[in-house]
Amino acid sequence: EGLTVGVSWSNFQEERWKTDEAAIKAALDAAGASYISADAQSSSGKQLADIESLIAQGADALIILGQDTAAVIPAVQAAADEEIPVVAYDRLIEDSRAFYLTFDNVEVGRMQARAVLAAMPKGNYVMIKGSPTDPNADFLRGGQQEVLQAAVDAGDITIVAEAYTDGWVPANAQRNMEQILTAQDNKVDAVVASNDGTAGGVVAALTAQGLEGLPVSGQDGDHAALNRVATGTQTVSVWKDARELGKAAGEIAVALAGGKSVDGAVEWTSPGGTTMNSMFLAPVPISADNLNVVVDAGWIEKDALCAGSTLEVCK
Amino acid sequence: MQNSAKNFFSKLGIDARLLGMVGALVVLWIVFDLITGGRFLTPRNLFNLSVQTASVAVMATGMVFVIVTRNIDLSVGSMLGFIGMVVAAIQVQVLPDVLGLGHPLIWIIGVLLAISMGALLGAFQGWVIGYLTVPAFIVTLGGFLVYRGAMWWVTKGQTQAPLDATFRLLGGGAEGTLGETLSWVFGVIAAVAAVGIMLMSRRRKSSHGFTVKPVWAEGILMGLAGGLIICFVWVMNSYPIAKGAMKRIAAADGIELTEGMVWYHGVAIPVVILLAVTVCMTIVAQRTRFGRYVYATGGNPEAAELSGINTRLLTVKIFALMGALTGIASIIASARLNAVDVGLGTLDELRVIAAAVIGGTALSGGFGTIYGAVIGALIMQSLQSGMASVGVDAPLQSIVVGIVLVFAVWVDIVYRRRAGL
Amino acid sequence: MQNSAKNFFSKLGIDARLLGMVGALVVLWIVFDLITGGRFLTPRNLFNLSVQTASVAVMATGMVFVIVTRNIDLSVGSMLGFIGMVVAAIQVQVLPDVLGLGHPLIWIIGVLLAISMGALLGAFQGWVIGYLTVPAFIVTLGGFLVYRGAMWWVTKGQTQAPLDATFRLLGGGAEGTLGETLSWVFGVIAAVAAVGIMLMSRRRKSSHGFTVKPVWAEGILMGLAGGLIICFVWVMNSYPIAKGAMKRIAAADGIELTEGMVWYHGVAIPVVILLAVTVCMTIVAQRTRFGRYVYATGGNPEAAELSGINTRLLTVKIFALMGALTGIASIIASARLNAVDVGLGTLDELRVIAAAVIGGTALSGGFGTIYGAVIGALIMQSLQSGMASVGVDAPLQSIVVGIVLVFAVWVDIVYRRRAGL
Amino acid sequence: MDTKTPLIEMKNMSISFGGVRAVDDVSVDLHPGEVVGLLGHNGAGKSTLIKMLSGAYQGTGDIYVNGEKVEIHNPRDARKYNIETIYQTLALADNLDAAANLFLGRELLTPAGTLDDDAMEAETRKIMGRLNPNFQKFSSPVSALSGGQRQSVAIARAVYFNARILIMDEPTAALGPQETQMVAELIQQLKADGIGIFLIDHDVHAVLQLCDRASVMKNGKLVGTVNIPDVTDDDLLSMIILGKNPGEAAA
Amino acid sequence: MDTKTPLIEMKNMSISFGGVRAVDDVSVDLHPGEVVGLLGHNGAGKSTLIKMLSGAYQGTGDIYVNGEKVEIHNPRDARKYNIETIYQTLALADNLDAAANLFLGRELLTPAGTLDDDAMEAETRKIMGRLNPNFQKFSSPVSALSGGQRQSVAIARAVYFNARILIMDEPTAALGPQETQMVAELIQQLKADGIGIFLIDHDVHAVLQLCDRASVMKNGKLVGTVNIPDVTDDDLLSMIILGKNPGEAAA
Ligand SMILES: Nc1ncnc2c1ncn2[C@@H]1O[C@H](COP(=O)(O)OP(=O)(O)OP(=O)(O)O)[C@@H](O)[C@H]1O
Ligand SMILES: Nc1ncnc2c1ncn2[C@@H]1O[C@H](COP(=O)(O)OP(=O)(O)OP(=O)(O)O)[C@@H](O)[C@H]1O
Ligand SMILES: O[C@@H]1[C@@H](O)[C@H](O)OC[C@H]1O
Ligand SMILES: [Mg+2]
Ligand SMILES: [Mg+2]
Repeated sequence: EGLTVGVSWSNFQEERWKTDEAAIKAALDAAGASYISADAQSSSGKQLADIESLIAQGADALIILGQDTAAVIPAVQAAADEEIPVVAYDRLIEDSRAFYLTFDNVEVGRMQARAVLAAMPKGNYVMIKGSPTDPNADFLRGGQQEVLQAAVDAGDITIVAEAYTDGWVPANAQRNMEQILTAQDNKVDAVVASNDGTAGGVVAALTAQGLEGLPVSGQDGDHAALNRVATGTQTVSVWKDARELGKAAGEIAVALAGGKSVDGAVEWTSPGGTTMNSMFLAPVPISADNLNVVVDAGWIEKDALCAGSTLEVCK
Repeated sequence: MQNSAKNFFSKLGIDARLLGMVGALVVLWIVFDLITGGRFLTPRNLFNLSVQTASVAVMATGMVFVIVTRNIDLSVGSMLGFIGMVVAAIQVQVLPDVLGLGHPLIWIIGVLLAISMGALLGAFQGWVIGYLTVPAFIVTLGGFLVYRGAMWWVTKGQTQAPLDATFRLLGGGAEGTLGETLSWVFGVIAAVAAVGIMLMSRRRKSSHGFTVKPVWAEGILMGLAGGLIICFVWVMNSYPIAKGAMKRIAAADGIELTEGMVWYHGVAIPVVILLAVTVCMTIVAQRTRFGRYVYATGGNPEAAELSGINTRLLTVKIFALMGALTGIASIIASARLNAVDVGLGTLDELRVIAAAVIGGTALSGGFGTIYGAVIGALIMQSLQSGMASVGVDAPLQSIVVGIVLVFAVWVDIVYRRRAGL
Repeated sequence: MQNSAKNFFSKLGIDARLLGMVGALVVLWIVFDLITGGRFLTPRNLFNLSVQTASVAVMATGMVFVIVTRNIDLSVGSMLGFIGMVVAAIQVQVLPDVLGLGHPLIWIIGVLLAISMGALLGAFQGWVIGYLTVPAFIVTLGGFLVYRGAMWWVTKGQTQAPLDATFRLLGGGAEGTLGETLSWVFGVIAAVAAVGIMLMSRRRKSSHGFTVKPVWAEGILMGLAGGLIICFVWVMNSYPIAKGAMKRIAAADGIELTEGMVWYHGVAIPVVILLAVTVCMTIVAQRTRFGRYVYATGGNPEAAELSGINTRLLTVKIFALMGALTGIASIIASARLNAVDVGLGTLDELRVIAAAVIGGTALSGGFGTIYGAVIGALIMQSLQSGMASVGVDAPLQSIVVGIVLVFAVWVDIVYRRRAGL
Repeated sequence: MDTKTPLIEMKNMSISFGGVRAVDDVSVDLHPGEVVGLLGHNGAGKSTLIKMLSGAYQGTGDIYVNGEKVEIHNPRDARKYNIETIYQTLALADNLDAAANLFLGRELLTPAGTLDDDAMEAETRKIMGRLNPNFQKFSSPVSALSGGQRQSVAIARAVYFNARILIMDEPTAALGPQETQMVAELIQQLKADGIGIFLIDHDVHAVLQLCDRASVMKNGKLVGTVNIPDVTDDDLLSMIILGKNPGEAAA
Repeated sequence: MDTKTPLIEMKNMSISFGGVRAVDDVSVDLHPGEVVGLLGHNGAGKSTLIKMLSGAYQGTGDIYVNGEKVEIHNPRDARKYNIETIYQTLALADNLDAAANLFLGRELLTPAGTLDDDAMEAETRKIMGRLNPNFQKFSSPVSALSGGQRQSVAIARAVYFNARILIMDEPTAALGPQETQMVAELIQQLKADGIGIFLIDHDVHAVLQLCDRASVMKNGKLVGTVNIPDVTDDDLLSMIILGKNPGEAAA
């Protein structure tokens, strides 16, 4: 019906976003809508300018991956002024006019901690957090704490060290982990790392000490990380099937632009007290037991997953 | 033909560099307009562009002085973020409790705090550079790291929002403009002032018996200056305010909206701020002792010192000025976002430096103009917004910006060499 | 007292700056050792530190030449990332299909590709700087943007891992060292060579009838040089390989592990690379025409050109060298992480510049030493790792690094002024 | 002349660079309307000595202006006492034009407090017309001037502002014969106006012609000061080259 | 002298800066063992003319070396033809010592191909000993030298390397009387060795004493070239100042 949907990305740094984009495009194609986009390169200011420009280009609906939950509100305002619906994609936008579509980041944190805790119910834990400038880092950390709290209180586990990872850069995670291992004399039993990139840095540091194989978490289903899961150096990568999220986003945007309501939408109140329409997709923790999920879903080629692995799925 | 055109422009006394930059800008605009099927050169997009440029352009005017004196300031982006965070935190967490939400003093305190914080931080950096003689590159690289870290500490990384309603107007948006009538008033006054200044300078020159431009040339110039200003106001005044926003404004002001009613934006407040800064900085650069000393010091620091200029104190002043302008830019940037997050200002130092350099400021010191830097900022922003409109992928955008930057400076260098400068 | 110490050192002919830097490093180490309760000055941590420093230090030696000739290279971090990504992608996606997984040619091709890509990209930047005379700041700022963008395109942002097993050794780790015996061999050869060179230079000097240092001074110096090398090897040789890693290695090499067996790391391969680079670059700087021309051009570019030095070509060579070293650094960084993600090398340009400058390279050109840059990198890395050990949060770390950077340069400036340099 | 208080007295001036004494315990003085030549081989310390007076270097020793002890820490202090200097390196801002250089640090202002460029250019035309009639490049930056043209600008700058004490460090080194002659005339005229001048010049004949007294330095030390009417050019040369004082010290 | 092929012929040389002709259709020549003076007021175009020969500037016109037309695009080309230049601005690398500057671009190497700093220092001591016996600062960077000391280094550099054509742009401007005398002797000796010298000097007496011919420029144009034995100092001065050719052109 000739609708145009504008997508504003916060950045393309992480591996996953290209997949999200493809899924959104496919959903829009299927609905006969066209896709325009812009990338804010991690800057809230640029994101606002991007959205202004998307509106100027005649977008009928917007999908926004917010760089920052609050700083993106003027953009929602501008869209509302033009009576254009907004989908808050993956990250929360604290504005009741937006439709919130996400994998719950706190839940991701919980899943990470759960998998690690299952693999190592007692011992010394290290928490490798995300970028201090990304609010998701603290959401994740919060979810992780929820799960670990009981074990901490029971004295089963001790969090011996934690560190932010500047810019989510794996090399920084590696250096931090090396220093922590030195300080703890290698007396570390598990590492809760907040995404796959940082997990890669952690595993490199562990390998140098022959500690590869300790429980390590991650998220995003990065191919390299899935391969680590297959070869036993990473315990879990919480997989947020970006294709599902993207598909849903495309469909919801088209529906909202057409003034229709969204099936399966629920009313949800954010921690900040904003009530908004929302939809949550379930992330899937991928571990050695369910690697077939990612292969079956066509997320990764078996070759890439299995390089160097002796697991059953790989035979 | 070519020669006579050259002759024409040289009679007009228009700097060929200015001409070249404006030419580049126009070409850029036309290209984007063609690619986007006429969506680029609309009042709406030009309005957006003007607002988007404001924050960086304000800082770029200060960066001209910094670079002219052979210094550099890598800290402006971080400083912008830090100031923004402090001012926002005070606005959100402290002042409403003390003064009451929406108290008219809040925005005034915010503005004064931003500017004075900037001036102070800048002055301190300038002191380390001028008096302790640590190179500006190092001092401001240090500042870059310190402010970014400090910004996080102010609120432990928490985004501060929403800002005071009046403060927010300084960032533009549907409410943050002069409105139609005031915009016309502003335009007419500015046009008359521009023509008046040109007339006065002509009179003074001829009173010293120097040759002046032919009357026709002066006439064309005056017409151009006045015309451009009026034209700009006219474009801004033909961008209607969106329905939703009209409802909001009408509700807030208690006005009854009727069916066919249309309001127009007019000139955005951040743009008015930018223009005021540009005029002031131009006067400082060209017509004051301070400005003269800036250029002299850039040309030959030792000679300036031996001529009795206190180049150390001058450095402090230049960086304090840069800081104050960063404070102003911080106000615009945060007000526009109605929030301050820890990423505010990221990479702005590069945008600001690039704007100044594309605008013809020489990194080797001694040369640079304020209007050049502003046009440089406009070119950079047009390029970015244009590519966003066209839907160029971000990594490709950064490649294009990188190439254009180098190319623009190269063209400038070739031009200068030809002109024997 | 003070005077006689001064006299002692001046007789030794040790540069007081070097002394100062080493002093600062030692103080830093001791402080961190005290705070961490003796965990900082352990063979293990010193081994880590040496490996963590390697990549940045390799680039810092090249940055000395760049800065000495009054240029700057802001692109090294992005270039490191870009090269790393290309080499990793080829290693992960192309070569195993062509040659077979783990083929011995893979790492060789990877290494050659990294170095030659770096040299080529660097040479191109150098050509734009030298021949098109666009300032290095702009060209490399453009490069910074372009490489970061291009890096993303190589794999559309996908992290490349794991790397070739042999290639990985170049990044250190339990396997990537010389091992005990080879480390001793390396140490003895290096110590003998150092003493030999000092002897030869003494002989040459006296054959021209110049005054040489007193025999006792020369003796102390030789003892120091040889002793330090042996001492370093000894420390690296007292860091045992962790049990788990021993098992892995034993399994891979088909060795039977017995109960009380202990293996030691020895000198890490990236550190051997760094030392080789340092020695080569020092020779280039001090004993070759190329090095002489670098310093001459830095002192007075016009004079160098008028003396028949092809300063343009020289610029191309300097940036090509910087690029090749960036290629080497990229190998170390990616091999060490055993992966390349789009964030690799982020902010490395600042670390590298800071290392060179802390190491005494003057941004105004003409002065700088290779060993200074390496020690500068070690100081920066000690600071960062030390803070990470102590558990300082990242934002506070950046504040401390910013302050220390400015402070270190300031101390250097005060020192130089005192010494009348 | 010796009975009046001198315009300038420099007593026991010394300065070292990295351990080497560039100027070593030198005392000289200067009276109103007097030209004192400073002579010496290359590297004797002449420029360094006068830079301590002009505020460019800080050494030790006492400086008296009109009999009063003064502290000169920087060029601004020197200007306060109306000490003007023509530096051997000229010290011009290469990117500015002749007028801006001439008035640097002492710009003419309009009543509104802004720069009066037109007035400055008009004045510059007048002054340069007297000093170097060939000079026409008023709107070029001084980087586009020849060595001699630059020197003319530097001279004009020093003499325009009612200096009471003028320091000239090889002012005619780059000047052509005609321009040199004009500077000689200028010196005579300034002398007549009661200005005291330190003149550094390698040309012994010029010194004999223009100076009242001459101080000779060698290796940073003062060889001696002589009254010009009492010496021949050979006397001066032997002082410069051999460092021998003919015994006719005047001060 | 005129019968042999000249060492250098520059024909119809011109160059402009931003529209202004700094050198306008000037032709000069130089024979082996000959010293040709270049005279003219400040800004006449002398330095600019010789910079076209030394490769620092590119102008128009033809240059012949030993009768063969050559292209000189940069200082390296000039060195190829054994043209050495002492620039008015000296062109020294301030951060290097005298020896490094003297051998800059032509370093002595050890058999292993590395710099032989010791040999270079030893040579430098010899050369400077002849040119400026007072000079002792061998291990300081030249930035720490006085104006005249720097000039000595620049002169030493130009004459040490078997130049066949030597260009000297005001070589003695900053030199003391003794050092100036030594340069004069040096010129005589180089002349005797068959080297051709272009000498720019403002001192008409020095020109009369040292040169065989003199070419005078005014406002970028050649006024004329005269044989020194045929003219008086007044003739030269009137050529310089008034731009009048006495009619005795030699070339
Ligand atoms: N790089 C340049 N750019 C512009 N103009 C220049 C440049 N170099 C020289 N000129 C101009 O060319 C003319 C000739 O200058 P040149 O230096 O050759 O004079 P000169 O005869 O050597 O004078 P002097 O005796 O003062 O050294 C002058 O008018 C000068 O202003
Ligand atoms: N900034 C400096 N640093 C170190 N040494 C210096 C410095 N300035 C001058 N000198 C040294 O001080 C001594 C005196 O130099 P000065 O310039 O005063 O000599 P001068 O008498 O003016 O010589 P000239 O006739 O060559 O100009 C010289 O040996 C010189 O090397
Ligand atoms: O998926 C993660 C995203 O949620 C976070 O914001 O940035 C890092 C990514 O790995
Ligand atoms: Mg001197
Ligand atoms: Mg000249």
